[in-house]
Amino acid sequence: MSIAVLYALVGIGLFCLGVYALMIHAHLLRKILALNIMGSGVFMVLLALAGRTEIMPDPVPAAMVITGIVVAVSATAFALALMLKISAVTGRAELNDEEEK
Amino acid sequence: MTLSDYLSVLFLLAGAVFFLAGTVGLLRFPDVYTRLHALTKADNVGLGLIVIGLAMQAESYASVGKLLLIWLLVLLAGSSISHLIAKKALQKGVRMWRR
Amino acid sequence: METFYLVLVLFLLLNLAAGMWRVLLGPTAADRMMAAQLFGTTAVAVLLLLGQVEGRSALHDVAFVFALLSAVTAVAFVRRAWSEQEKKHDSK
Amino acid sequence: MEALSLLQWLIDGLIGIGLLWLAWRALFCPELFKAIVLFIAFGLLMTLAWVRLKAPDVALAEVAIGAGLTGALLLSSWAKLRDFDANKGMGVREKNRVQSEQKTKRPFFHWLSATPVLLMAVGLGYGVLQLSPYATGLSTAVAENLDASGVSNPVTAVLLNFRAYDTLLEIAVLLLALIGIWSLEIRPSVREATLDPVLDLLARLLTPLLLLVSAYLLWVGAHASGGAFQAGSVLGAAGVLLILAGWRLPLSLAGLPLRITLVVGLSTFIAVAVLMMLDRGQLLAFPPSQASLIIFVLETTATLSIAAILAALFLGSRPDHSEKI
Repeated sequence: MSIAVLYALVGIGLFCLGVYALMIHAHLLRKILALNIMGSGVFMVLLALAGRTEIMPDPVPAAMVITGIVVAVSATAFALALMLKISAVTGRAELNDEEEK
Repeated sequence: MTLSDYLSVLFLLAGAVFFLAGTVGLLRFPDVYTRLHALTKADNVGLGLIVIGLAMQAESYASVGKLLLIWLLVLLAGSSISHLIAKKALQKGVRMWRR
Repeated sequence: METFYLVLVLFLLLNLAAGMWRVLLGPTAADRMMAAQLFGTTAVAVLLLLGQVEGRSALHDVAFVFALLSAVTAVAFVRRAWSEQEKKHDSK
Repeated sequence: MEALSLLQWLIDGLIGIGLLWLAWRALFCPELFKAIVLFIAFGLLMTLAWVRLKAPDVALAEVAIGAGLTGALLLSSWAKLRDFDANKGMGVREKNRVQSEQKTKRPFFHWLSATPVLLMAVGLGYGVLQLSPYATGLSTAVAENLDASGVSNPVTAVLLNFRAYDTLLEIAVLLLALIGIWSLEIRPSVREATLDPVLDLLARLLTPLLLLVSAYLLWVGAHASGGAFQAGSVLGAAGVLLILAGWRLPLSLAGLPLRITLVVGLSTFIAVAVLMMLDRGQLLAFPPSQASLIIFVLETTATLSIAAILAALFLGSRPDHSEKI
């Protein structure tokens, strides 16, 4: 096992934690946090696997991750704005996907 | 190892001690104000000593300048933010610890 | 020398882990944020030490930007998140 | 040598465990504010992980965005959400809020979702362990063509030359997110009424420094870690700091001048793409002799646009509406 594999496994762990939290939480801010952590996990797998060389690490995944980080922050900003709007309209920061009791 | 190496190790160790003190203070002190006091020790002195220790090993004056700039920046930001937190805590009526 | 730097890095990381306890304990929001602030400063020190080990000045830039931007988060906390509305929650 | 590699392992292991622990606590601790602070700490630790993975460019982007903007965004959205709740009525709200913050789906559903997630984790882990321990990927291909790209930092070469269309689309995504937010018509926040002299001084001292660092990162990106995104997000952080200190864009600049700044990056990119299409028959294929100049122009305009868009994303409402509430 090398350092790259260690970080790749950590990345997978982060991704799976994120997926689980995304599914079980009702509060939208939690879901946004979960999505961000999922994204970080994916970035980590990409970069860990890019570092499997003796010479310089592969720059293409690094460039993709930088793009990904910026896209993630813009998506987060949009999601937070949507959450605020939903909360302003319905009074609750969660989605109404279960039938009311 | 030369004399400057020994000195640098000494400074770095002293810096680490201040970081440890900051963390212990943050964990053990009884209220926001005293914890703030502990935190700034790590911020200002701890990082300062580590910067001095590393500056002795730096290859060029430019990198010494950059190290010092980082320290000054942390000093400036750290002290302003400590002030803001303490002022807000007083405004909000967070109680001070009395023996 | 390199071993010494790495030992220091490890020590600072363990320090960080201990400091995280304060985030969990609270009790006021400021305590949690202060722990994050200590986290930031320690990370700056770790970055500088790692930069020395690997001999790359790029890490000095990372540390510099780090110091600049952790200030922005802290300001956001003081100005926005820690407002008057939580008074009774905090003063106990 | 033995001790050295053991130390490296301990450091990497500690970072890995720390990341997993912070993510777990951030996602499952009962209080939302605590979760956000833990998430900010997670972002900071992530930076150390990128440094350990020898990706200082990514570390810079993560620092600029993860430490500065995401944290500020999350904290300010959390505060707005809490104020909505507070305005609805006192009494029950504190209890309600705490309940809603930790509400999850029914317990039966936890097991239902945990099983496939665990299976997925095992499958992915197995897949990673099966990969060959050495792979050069595209690093040799990039290194061979680096001379033709106009810059000497391989990551910048990939971002603005070899795969420039990624960057083009990325700026489009940023703009799209801003248009989305503006179209939601959220009530602007008017909470920075009180001025604080210390904060004012801090903002006055840090803003020029942030401008300087942004310009430096833009310049250094050609041959070392740095580049348009990092520069743009540092500049955007300057905007966020000014917004937090109570400064607002003068109304005379909030109309057309702001909008021009927002789109200048994307429009320059598209203009260059069209020109290259007419000239060389290929989208964004730069002639090696001029590549350096073209990349400089693209990066500078992109930096301005990224900064303006990020600051506007943080503000959340249209700046020219903020005066009439």
